[in-house]
Amino acid sequence: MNQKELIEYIKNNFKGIENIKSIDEKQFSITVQKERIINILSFLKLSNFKELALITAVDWIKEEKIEVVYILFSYEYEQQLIVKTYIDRQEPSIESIKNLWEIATMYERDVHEFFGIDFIGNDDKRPLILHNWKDIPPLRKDFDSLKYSNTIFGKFKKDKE
Amino acid sequence: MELYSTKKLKDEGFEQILNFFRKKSLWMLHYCTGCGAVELPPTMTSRWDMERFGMGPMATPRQADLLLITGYLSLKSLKRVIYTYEQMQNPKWVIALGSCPINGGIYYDSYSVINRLALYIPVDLSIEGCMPRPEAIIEGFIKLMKQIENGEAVGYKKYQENYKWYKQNQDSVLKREFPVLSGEEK
Amino acid sequence: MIIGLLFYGIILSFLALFVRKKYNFLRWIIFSFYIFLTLFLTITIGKDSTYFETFNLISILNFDLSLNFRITPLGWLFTLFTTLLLFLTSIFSIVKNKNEDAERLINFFWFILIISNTGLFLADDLFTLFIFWELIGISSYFVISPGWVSSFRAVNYYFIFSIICSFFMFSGIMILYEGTGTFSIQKNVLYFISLFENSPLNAIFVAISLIIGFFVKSALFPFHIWPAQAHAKAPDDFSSVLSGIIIKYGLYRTILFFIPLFLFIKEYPVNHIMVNNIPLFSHILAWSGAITSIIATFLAIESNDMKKLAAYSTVANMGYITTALFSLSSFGIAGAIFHTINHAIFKTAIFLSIAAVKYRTHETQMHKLGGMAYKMPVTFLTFLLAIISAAGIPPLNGYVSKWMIYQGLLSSKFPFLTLAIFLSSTGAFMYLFRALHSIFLGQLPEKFDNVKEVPFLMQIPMYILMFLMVSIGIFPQFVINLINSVLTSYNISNINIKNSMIFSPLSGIDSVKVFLAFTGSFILAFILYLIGKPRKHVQPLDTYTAGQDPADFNLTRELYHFAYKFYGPFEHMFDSFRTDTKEFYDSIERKINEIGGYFRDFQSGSIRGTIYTFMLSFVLIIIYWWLL
Amino acid sequence: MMNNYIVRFLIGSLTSIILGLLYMGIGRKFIARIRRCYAGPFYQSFIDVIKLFSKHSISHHWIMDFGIMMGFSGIIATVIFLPIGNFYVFPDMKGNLIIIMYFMTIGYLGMAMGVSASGNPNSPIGIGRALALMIGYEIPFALAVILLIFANGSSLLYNIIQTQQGSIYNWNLLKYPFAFIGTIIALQGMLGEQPFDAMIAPAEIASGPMVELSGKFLGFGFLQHASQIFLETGIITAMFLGGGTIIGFFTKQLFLYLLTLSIASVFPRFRFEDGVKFFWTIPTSFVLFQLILFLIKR
Amino acid sequence: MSEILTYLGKDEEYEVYELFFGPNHPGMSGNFSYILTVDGHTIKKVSPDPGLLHRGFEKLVERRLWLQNIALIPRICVPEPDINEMVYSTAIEKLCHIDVPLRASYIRTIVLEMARLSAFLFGFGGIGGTTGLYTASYWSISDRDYLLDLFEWLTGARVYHMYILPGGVRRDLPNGWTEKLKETIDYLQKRLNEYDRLIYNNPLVIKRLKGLGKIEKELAIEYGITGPNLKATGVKYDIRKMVPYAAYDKIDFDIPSQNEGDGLARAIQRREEFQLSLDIIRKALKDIPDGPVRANMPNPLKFKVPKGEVYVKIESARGEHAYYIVSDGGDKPYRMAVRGGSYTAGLILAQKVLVGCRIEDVALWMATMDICPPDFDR
Repeated sequence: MNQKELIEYIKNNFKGIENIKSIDEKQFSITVQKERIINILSFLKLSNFKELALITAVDWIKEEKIEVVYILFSYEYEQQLIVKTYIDRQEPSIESIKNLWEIATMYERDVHEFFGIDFIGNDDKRPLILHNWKDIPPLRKDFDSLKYSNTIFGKFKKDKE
Repeated sequence: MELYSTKKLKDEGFEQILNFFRKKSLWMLHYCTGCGAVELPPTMTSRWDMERFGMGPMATPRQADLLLITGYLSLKSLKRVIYTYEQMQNPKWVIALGSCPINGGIYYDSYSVINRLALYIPVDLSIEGCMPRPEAIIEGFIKLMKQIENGEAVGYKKYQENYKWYKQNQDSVLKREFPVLSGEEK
Repeated sequence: MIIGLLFYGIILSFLALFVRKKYNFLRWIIFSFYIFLTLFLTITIGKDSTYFETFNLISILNFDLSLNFRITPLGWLFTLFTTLLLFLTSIFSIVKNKNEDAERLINFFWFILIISNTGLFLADDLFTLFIFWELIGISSYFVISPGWVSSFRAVNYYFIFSIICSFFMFSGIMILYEGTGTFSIQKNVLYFISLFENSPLNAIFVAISLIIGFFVKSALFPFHIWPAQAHAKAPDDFSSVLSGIIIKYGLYRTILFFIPLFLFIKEYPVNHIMVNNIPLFSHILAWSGAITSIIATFLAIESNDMKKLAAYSTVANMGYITTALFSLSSFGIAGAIFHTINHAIFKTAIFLSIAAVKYRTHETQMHKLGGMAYKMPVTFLTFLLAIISAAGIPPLNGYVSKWMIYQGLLSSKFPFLTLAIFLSSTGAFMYLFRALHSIFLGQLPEKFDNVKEVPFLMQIPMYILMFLMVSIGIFPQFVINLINSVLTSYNISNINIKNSMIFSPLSGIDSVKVFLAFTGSFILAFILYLIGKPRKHVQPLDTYTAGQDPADFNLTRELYHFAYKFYGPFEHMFDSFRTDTKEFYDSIERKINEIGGYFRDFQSGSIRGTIYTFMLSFVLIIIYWWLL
Repeated sequence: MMNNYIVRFLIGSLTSIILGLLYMGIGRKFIARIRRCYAGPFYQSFIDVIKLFSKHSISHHWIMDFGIMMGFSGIIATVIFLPIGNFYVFPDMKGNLIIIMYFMTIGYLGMAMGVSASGNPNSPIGIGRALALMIGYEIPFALAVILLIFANGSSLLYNIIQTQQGSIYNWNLLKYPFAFIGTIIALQGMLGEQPFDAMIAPAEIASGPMVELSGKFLGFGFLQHASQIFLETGIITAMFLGGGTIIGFFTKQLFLYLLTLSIASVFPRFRFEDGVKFFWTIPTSFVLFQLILFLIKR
Repeated sequence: MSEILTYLGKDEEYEVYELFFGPNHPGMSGNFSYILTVDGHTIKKVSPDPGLLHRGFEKLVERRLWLQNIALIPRICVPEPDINEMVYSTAIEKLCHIDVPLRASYIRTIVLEMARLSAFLFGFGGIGGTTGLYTASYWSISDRDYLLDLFEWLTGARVYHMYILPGGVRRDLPNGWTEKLKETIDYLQKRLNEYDRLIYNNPLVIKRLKGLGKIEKELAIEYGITGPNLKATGVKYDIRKMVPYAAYDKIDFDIPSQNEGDGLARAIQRREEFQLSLDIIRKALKDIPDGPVRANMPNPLKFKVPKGEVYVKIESARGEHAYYIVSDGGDKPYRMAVRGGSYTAGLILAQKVLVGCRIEDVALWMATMDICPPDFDR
């Protein structure tokens, strides 16, 4: 199946896709409702999109939304697929997909740490990367890295030696 | 805040003689704290052959004399570095490689990377560059050896002398209890 | 005098029965006193005396049944060291058993055992020997199993083996008696030798029935499993007696019967199959010792229970001793006897220190312990010296005897036996170090933070044992001179010893110089230690954790102690072999259980059942004798 | 008399330490050439040791201090029984092989005890591996020892050396070549060089037993290793290469050590149980073959 | 789920102990840590503790101009930095629809393959260093320096080159560089035989690597394992071939693959890919056309990228190295997510595969998997 056929196939077999868009000849993206995310991902996994390459998020601060992105890949069709969904920014939460892909546990833990997204069903919320983090998650757009750095590390401007 | 003591701490007398042996047998800790570590294997192996100066990598902090901070230090690493440094035995020295431990370098605005290492542990020598070439590293080592011979490389004594000051600085970044940006200032 | 001592002992033991439980320690003080008396008498009589005593039990017609005692150099030597060790153990037990709610009857049996010990070694005739032998068998049975179920299975092993052993021994003795008409050991041994010339078939039967008892009692392959079961379950202080002394009885008897026999055959090898200048039978026995030592070594490496480990170590040592003994060279025999004594000393030390640890922690699984040395330094030192001695490392006592064993084996050209001993000796180092590390070193678990050193009275035997190990190691001549007199009594050429210098056909060692070499080196090390910059004491968890702060990971000391499966992959090398052996023993166990089942039907009370079984077998033996 | 012994003792122990350190330095230069570099001066090991003794150190318990001193003194005490050229510390015990084999273990025991007391699990893992490997290489080595004792009728190294005097054809190396091969492989294990360096394997257990040693304790470890090199190469020199006078003896020792290093530099390490298996198969069968040959011939 | 897989019962707690494998551990490549729960010599549970190299790249790039970031991103992956520049540049080119001159594509190919070679040489050294075959690491790391010298000549830096820019490469190949490269390639080809003798034909290396951390094909795909590690399990997938970038579609080459999926297969796979890289460089040098090396680009300070998002991946020595880049049409990236080649292998697969392995296998497993902590610490 080439990309066109594949898009047709997905459109025909899965209801509730908001938007499907080709990025280049080997890559396309799907936008779905938050509630449909597990359905679409399990559907895609069954349709040979076996590799979960990445889970990440984008903080759209103006739209007051956080976009959760799942990047899949199929070795059969050699197609990269970006599955997107939008969730509320104030209380971000989404269903965990750790039962679909075991590796999602770690990705979700990672995204939870950096965006504060609550993955329902994934209880592993121990900090993974950051040390003693008390502020808002660092990859949120309203987090000012330079100010943070100056406040905490730049306190001792004067050379004491 | 405790004041930083600037007492004169030069090695004298018999220690000077021992320093001759110390400088000729610097064992560094095998710890890659940052990206500068990628230039250490060439320095250690055949081309630059650090062993000519009696230097060699050592497995644990107990055995090592020299702690190399190879580049930037994230906060999480800083904690490990301090723990490691305290496990090392006197006399011990610290060399900071690259620009990042001096002022944060390219990561000056990163929320995770410390800007100035000398606030947390005493640095005997900094080798600038991003990243320092093996020649620069060896040059730095030779400089440190000279300092040791002259009894000037006394960072570990400074650390003992100003332990409270260092500890305060360390705690202020490692053990904060409030958010940095919106939280209450201490 | 000996009879008086025995009577006195019996009276004391009955007296002890009436001591109230509250004054339990009093009983042990009486014991200690009694043993001390025995020791004192043994020393005063002296090894060279031709002391003889007889006590007539019954005399019907011309059939005299009397208890005869005679001091022989071998018996005296064995009495000396066993009594000494019993004395030390009993001192240890005074405190240890203070709060033990052991039955009075068990103490009684223990006392019987102590009395029989003297009787056994000083017995002059087979009847006396057998009487005391059985007394020891029964009393130790009751001591090992003081009424609780967990040790019952273990003790069954021991007891079944004992019965088998007695059965054969008795039949052997009876055949000899038939020939000589007397129970006197000397005459019977001579008859035994001549029997080999006259009717070899009969002689071989006697030999087998006498030797099987030795195999069982001394836990030689394939009977090497019972000590691990019995020792592990026996009371801790009794384990040391079991391991240090009781296991030696078989050896004593074997020396009594077989060494003269084999030496005779060695001298006049006509009509006998000889291998490497020693009789084939002796050669087989030596090999069984070697095999035992190897198998027991590997079993010890695997065991995780410290008492089991020590028990297997005992078996392995019995293996060396057997091998050395049946190499039939003067160094071999002397080394075997010397090692018997040394083994008794260091094994008592090992078991006493284990008992001390268990007294404080109530734990025998090694991986659950750790760091005891920091809390119990005296116990640790005892154990350390004992394992140095056990591994045959200079300058402690174990090495002199092991060296003599090697000289014996090498001088009579046994390459593979020597190799087997080398292998098991290195293996001994492996498992002993493992025990040292797991129990005494490494990290001290939090739950044992309040452990203290054992009371001083318990430390006294440890000090004495340490002193013995060191002093025999430096001045072995005192023991070797005693052994020389044993050798003389068997017409074996003596060990050439001049002061502390022992000369063997291959080389010579001077143990004082060996000690001095070590001391000198230690002084050198100490000087260097003083020259170096001072050291700082740090907390146990302030170790190399690859830079991670242990507090971040809730690391407890318990979780930082490596002791379980210490040699895991090494043990896995023998997996296939192990499963085969296990199946073999499981099938034997099933058989034994089956047989035991019949007797259980025969009598409901299980302990009594076994005793009746024993009586039945006794009757059977007598019938068998009549039929013969 | 006593003074005489003290002087002899010092000569023996110091020679072993100094020469051992020298061999280490030369060995480092040698191995560096294989790796296409230069390494430090040949006296580097001396500097290292002095530096280590000039450093502060930590100890977790007095047992650690005691054990490490005991380890060092064990090896030194063993060296005392070794012929150093034709010099013997104790003229009436000229290199008793069995004493040497047993005395060596006290060095291991002391070291093992000391590092176990540090409470770091890496140390006992390393020690466990070392002991398991020990039971491996002891077999071929013990067989070779047995062979030579049989052949010479004496367990003194002195006598073994004496029978090899005269010409190179008298050397046991030529008389018992297979035994020599087996023993050389065992030497590889005794010195703890690759492929049998599982006990210190830095990449696995962070230098194993040495993990908690600092300052003078590591210095002791260094000295112990130096004497061990001297001791073990010395034993094999005496056993197979005909001993020799001072210079010859030392040259042969150095040759053996460099041989070991050159083998070490082209092999990775065995897992320790594989190492044991290897010892029990290939070197053992070499020596066993020689022994059987000898027994048949006799 | 991996937590459940390796759950330890209460009664087992006495039998295990913890071992800290890293960060300052000689067997650890980089600043990373595994906390091993070990039963005897066998690992029962592995918990990774990453983050020690975290610099917050994903935040930092949002604060810098599109082209400024070129200086920052090579630092994401230290042993093979060029891939970052390549991914980033490709992403920008895709978003802006810039056509890269053919010569620039070829130069990129050469540079990337050189970077791969140097990463593989590091890998050889890794196998040497973790198994105690130090000679191998001495040799391979000094051989790597020949490549670094060429890089220095070409770009002015040994490690961080910042050579591949959006629209092409920074400068043309200097005079004489190509000849020197050919010489170096021939030299490395010759050395490869030595490495074969020292490492790949060494019976002990084979003994250690055989059966080490075996990964099945399905598991590898499920766990997102890519690159040489995936090819070693038998999946013949290479991004250079299937989703070509740079000039790979113009060069003819075959993808090697193994079937066993164990440590030995991975090591041999890397050795084969080393050979492949040498061949690709040779072919690229033969075919390289003349022409400009950079497309016309606007002023970097005013450079804006149209709105859109793209996921760009390339084949690194450790597998799929990819960025997910989102642009809101501004002068700075709006969001950049990094997917390092060894993220899944180091953080997730390790928890599964290392259970049941031995302590001595951890470092070697990491060396054969080529786990690079900056990949997942970012």
